[in-house]
Amino acid sequence: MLKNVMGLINLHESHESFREITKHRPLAAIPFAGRYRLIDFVLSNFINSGITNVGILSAGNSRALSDHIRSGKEWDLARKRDGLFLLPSWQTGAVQGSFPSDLTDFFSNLDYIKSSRQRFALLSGSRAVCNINYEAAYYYHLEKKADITVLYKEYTSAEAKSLSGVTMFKTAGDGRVVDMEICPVNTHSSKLSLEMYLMDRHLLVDLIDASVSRGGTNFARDCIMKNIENLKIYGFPFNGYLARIDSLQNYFNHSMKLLTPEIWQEIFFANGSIYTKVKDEAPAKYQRDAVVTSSLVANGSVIAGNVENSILFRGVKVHKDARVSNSIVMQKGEIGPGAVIENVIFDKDVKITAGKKLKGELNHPIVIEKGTVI
Amino acid sequence: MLKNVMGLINLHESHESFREITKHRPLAAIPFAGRYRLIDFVLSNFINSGITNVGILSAGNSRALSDHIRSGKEWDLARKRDGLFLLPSWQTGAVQGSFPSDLTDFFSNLDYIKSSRQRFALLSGSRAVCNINYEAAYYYHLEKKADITVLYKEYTSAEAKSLSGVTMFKTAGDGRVVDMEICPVNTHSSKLSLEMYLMDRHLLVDLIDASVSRGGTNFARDCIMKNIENLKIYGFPFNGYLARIDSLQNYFNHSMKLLTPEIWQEIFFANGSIYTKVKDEAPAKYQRDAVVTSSLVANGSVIAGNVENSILFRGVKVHKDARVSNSIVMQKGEIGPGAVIENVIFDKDVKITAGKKLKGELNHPIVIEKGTVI
Amino acid sequence: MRSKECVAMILAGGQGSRLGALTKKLAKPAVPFGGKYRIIDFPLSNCYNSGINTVGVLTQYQPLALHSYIGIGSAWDLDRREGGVYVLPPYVREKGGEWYKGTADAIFQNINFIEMFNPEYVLILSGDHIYKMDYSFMLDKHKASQADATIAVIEVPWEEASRFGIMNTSEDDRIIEFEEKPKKPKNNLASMGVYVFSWPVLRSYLTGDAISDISSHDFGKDIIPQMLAGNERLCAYRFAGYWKDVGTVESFWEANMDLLSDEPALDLYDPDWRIYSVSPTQPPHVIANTARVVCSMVSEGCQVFGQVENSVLFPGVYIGEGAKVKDSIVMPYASIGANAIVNKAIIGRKSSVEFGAQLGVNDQLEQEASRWFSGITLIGENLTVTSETKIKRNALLTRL
Amino acid sequence: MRSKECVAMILAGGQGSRLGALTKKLAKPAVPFGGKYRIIDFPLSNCYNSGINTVGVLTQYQPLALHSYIGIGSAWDLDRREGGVYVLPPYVREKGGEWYKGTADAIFQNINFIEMFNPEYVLILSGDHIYKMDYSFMLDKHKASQADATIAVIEVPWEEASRFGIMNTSEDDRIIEFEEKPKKPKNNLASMGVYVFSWPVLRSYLTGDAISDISSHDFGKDIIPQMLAGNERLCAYRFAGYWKDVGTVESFWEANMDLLSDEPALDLYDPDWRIYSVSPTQPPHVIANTARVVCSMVSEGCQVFGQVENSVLFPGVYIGEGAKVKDSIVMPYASIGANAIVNKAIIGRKSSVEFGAQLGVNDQLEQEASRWFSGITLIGENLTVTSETKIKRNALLTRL
Repeated sequence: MLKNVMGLINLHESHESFREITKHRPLAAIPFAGRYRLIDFVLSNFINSGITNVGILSAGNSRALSDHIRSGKEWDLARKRDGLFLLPSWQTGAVQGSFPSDLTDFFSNLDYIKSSRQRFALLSGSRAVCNINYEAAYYYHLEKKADITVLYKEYTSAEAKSLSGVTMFKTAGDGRVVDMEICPVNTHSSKLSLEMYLMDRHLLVDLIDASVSRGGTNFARDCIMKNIENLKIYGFPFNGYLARIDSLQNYFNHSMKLLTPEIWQEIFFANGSIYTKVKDEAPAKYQRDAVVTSSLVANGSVIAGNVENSILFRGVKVHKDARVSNSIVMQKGEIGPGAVIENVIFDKDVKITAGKKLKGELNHPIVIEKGTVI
Repeated sequence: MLKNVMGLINLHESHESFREITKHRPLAAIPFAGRYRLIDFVLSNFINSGITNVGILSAGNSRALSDHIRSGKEWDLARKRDGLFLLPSWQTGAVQGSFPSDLTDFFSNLDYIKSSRQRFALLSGSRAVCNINYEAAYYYHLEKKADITVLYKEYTSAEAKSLSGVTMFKTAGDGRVVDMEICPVNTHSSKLSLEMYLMDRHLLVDLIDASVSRGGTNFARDCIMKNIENLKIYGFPFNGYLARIDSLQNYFNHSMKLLTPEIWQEIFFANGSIYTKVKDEAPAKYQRDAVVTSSLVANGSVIAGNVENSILFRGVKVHKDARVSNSIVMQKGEIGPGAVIENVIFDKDVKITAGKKLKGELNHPIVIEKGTVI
Repeated sequence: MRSKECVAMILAGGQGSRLGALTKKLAKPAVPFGGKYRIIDFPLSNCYNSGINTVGVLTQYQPLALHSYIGIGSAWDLDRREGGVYVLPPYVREKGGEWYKGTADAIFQNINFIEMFNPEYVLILSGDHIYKMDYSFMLDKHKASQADATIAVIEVPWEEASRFGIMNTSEDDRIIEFEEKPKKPKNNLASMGVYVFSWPVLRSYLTGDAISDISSHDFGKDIIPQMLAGNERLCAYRFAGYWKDVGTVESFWEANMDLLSDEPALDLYDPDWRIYSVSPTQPPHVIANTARVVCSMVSEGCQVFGQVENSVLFPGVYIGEGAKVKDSIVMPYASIGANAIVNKAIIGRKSSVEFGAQLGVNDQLEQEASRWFSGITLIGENLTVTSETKIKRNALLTRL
Repeated sequence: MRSKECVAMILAGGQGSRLGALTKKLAKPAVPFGGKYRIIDFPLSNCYNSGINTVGVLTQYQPLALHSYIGIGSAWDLDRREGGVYVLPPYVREKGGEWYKGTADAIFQNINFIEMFNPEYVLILSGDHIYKMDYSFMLDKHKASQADATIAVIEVPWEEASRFGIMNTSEDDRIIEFEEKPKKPKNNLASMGVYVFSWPVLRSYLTGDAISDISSHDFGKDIIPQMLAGNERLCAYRFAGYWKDVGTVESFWEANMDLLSDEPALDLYDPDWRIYSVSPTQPPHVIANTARVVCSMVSEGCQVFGQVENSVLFPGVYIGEGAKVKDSIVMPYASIGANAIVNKAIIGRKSSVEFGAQLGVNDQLEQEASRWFSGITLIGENLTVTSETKIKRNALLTRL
């Protein structure tokens, strides 16, 4: 249990390629996997690893996020000492581009980092969704006497070519990071950074202070990449399943992958449970005429129609003779009698009335904005 | 118990005349009375009146405020349903002027107000410090079939002349508000608005919506004052002790008034206890050479020197032969051996070392900024 | 401690021995129900939804499971700084302690607890009934009719009336007579075991009853008749809606099946009256492409590869490919292997029915098992029905 | 329930009859101490500060006050979804229940509770000692020395050693002999009543001890000697610092007075090792211009108009103008009227010493009062010492 590590979740993550889904919320608050939001995964990984002091650099204000987090009770982080801190941000508007100006917010919350009691700090974003225990990385960090340990996922060079908007790096034989690229168009490396960094808390404070005073604005570039030669930065491999949610298409594809039993098993159970805000919904109800195959269904749903290859979030209603295929229906969505949707993403509270039809393409699903009635 | 009322705390309150005290924090987070922050009074009045759903319109981001509130546990407002909501704000920088642009934040949080379950909404700021139960005003509101009930404190016209930066109004014989002035230089009225408004929640939503769509920016002016003729607005008198904290001088004077036993008794006990964040400090310790008179002393303080007519917050240390007169020493302040302060306000974590002296004037106390070492 | 207008006391000590293997290690109120709940979730959620936030839960049989389930009451939003939920096992004095002698004795033994809150009214509830009820309306009626006690009643079919405690009332719903299981009922208004008392009145009757040697210290049998005899004002509060005492394996099974019709009498999906429960922290369930699920409730964390019809699956249940589960209740983390057949059965927590096994079929009995007479096959906790075993209807499999 | 490495069990059932009127309505661990605390705050805060967040509190005497004080454990940050603090009164089985026969029996009766968390180690604590200790260091030593049991010991003055349980150790701190109150002590290492056990070992000794007819079922008298006889590995963990058993009125009074020196041995102002307590929700206290306070601790909500010297004032205490309070402990919400004199006294909660009354003066005794032999005058809860009454030293005033 990493009692000596504090967690910092950096939500300055670009969300340009998410269309309507991020209109009302930051990336971290995107609903995922039927009942979660992206941030639940990193939060759960932190607490399952024994981290009990977690600060969230929130990159702007969002009621979606603060409502979701509330007191931190769901993650057992409503504490007197330590616990969960939603740190204020001076960011306004959406995070864009490859080099978000996150250092300003790091700097304005330096007090919090300074006054924390743990020796180490573990940083992470919210978009690298996986089920990981950080203990192995921690012991690797100690053993290597590293200044910074950064986690990565190894790809074949063919796979790596298809990635975009990511940070890649190369390591020497001993694991030391020797080259790093942020958002390359053509990458020369095969190690995808999970954007999770472990380091001494004092080093973090020094790096932020030094970078800001030299005009730095972006943490990854100015605190990490620029110090590849000065600091001992090591890479630690993560071998589990990674769902990196960096575009709408990716979001859709990774959602559908959850229907594979092995992936479902790994992402939800491999190293501990994933916690989220409890909604107290009754179990899902399958009515007399329900026909459901290859789907993920959350509590509170009531199904009388047909559902295949789809994800139904909490409280979704599928009426009689309705048909839902290859679609994601978020919380409280409703598919009216006889309505048909295919390759569609319904944001929260979307309703399609009786007999209506919507069809997108698998490589370009239609997104319907929150609260729409069709 | 006002179970059918939601509370809204509007922190768009001008704090131009507070000098260094509001540099790091909004008005609502100013430490007051030895262990509280201003917002504790309105929060406690709300819960003591039975209100369990409270939204805070936070007027910008402040770690001082969000740290203080945390989960709302201290006020028993860490709930699954209802509870305490720190609503996000799009305000940047300090609130200034007589007509703050609070309507933008009201409007962007309209969803929260709309989806609340209570029939009525009670609005308040944080700067009218008092100990009040709202039940009488509530029954008055029902009895009068009022659209809006606004609370006031009656002053003599001589007293009223000396007020500044306040909202005043006149009522007809039946209590109906007939004239209203916001920040008049010379007031013609004698009723000081406590800036506490009770109304139907749906009316509040309509007022906000209607005002914003007509270019309104300020709640008091555009939603209340402009509707004096259209709506039945009634005034309800508050007869208790009111400490309206609207300038540094006022803050200092009202702090000193707490040393009067009757006022101490009223402000802390009249209609219920005042809750705040618990710091788990030991009782105050008076050492062998302590000489303390006419002072308010919080837990965690250790006194070996002389203290008179002063307020010591939690964890203050007064060393031997030190002398503290007519001063306010906030949390963790330290007065070194032989040091002397008179007519001084120490913000948090201020330390004056051995033998140093600081003296202000009673009508212009010296303010020492947070964290200073002298 | 601030005083509270009304304190609720839930009688949750029942052993529920007619629930057989289901209550071997659990008090009746802790028995799982309806795909994710436990029976006590219903009165606890009713309390919270009715605005009553000070609740004593009186335990005695297997108190630890109930204590650890209720914890600090977070699930029902009853983790309060003042009030909240208190688990109250029988109190042991220096001279010893014993189980409550009856429902009235249970409250009598906890007079000190109740007095801590200085309430005007006390609401007495059973921990083993399934229903949704707004107690605040009942409390309002109690106040309006200036009653000393108000008893919730429900109309039962005349032919069943003799199984209940029947209230005979005057036209204004004042109770004039109470008959426990009358042979010839004059009325069909049955007591639901839900009482509002004005506390000072109840207190004095409890104190009087406690010293009686002949009393059985029961609300229905003793306190109510004594109050009638004492000319106190007792009123009936009529409740209309679903209400079920799940005291036997059959009624427990029926109450679960009642949830499965397309329009059940007990609506668990009403956002204004949620039934709260401890969340199991499980992901949404997966339905494979080989699965078929109809007329069923399926909870989080389940993996369904086979066929499920008219059944209730609790969290984390696994149904293998080709398996057929019908008219059954499958408790948390149980697994049904590939091609297994399960008919009208209750499968206990973490039990495993291995591939090809058949339960509730009218075929030969291959495994030693005691018998049950409801047509229901009941498998206890943590048991394994080995592959290809066949078990007839009415069997009961449990660990001794 | 996730498994926990170490579960702490606090023995809090003691009646503490030598504390006289202080424990008339309170178990000893619930007695107020040090101006805002209760005795049990010390072991609870030590647990929290040592990173142990699963704590069972074993109550029996007057359990309700303790239960309601501890509540859901918020004050010690022990209101957790998993683990947290559990109040455990003696368990009543169907055949009845009784008070714990001894400290070991108390743990034995709660084996099921402990097993719920599947711990490797169990930490056994007393609920009535005043000290600050990081149990995690003791646990580390227990693991490092591969002990079956580790017992915290403190050096006591040789002349007092015969009042304690004394550990005779080898050079590497291994315990070779345990003597309960030896007449001729061979050592001055006294057991503090703080034990770490490897749970499987303790479990087997508890089970063995439970069926013994001759055992008194006590850790010191039975379990430790049995383990020594069984050749288990028992180690001593040396503790240096303030530690006090507040078992009598004198030692209770002394322990309070110990806090009043300018540099007390027990530092309550250390921000890294706070003693947590339930906050009374009181404002800062006011010292009037007629007051004089030295060598004292004053808590929130007090109003001081008179003179206070070498005394401890709990929350909400009122000291009238001209009153003189010296060498005394004034419990919450007590009031001392104008010109009253209070010397070396303990004034109970909400009691009132009216104007001009004199306590602890060696003058004539005007009011009926039983006697006490410590030089301390003890006034119980909710009593009034009427105006101008004089009460001698050594008096005890309490309600029967």
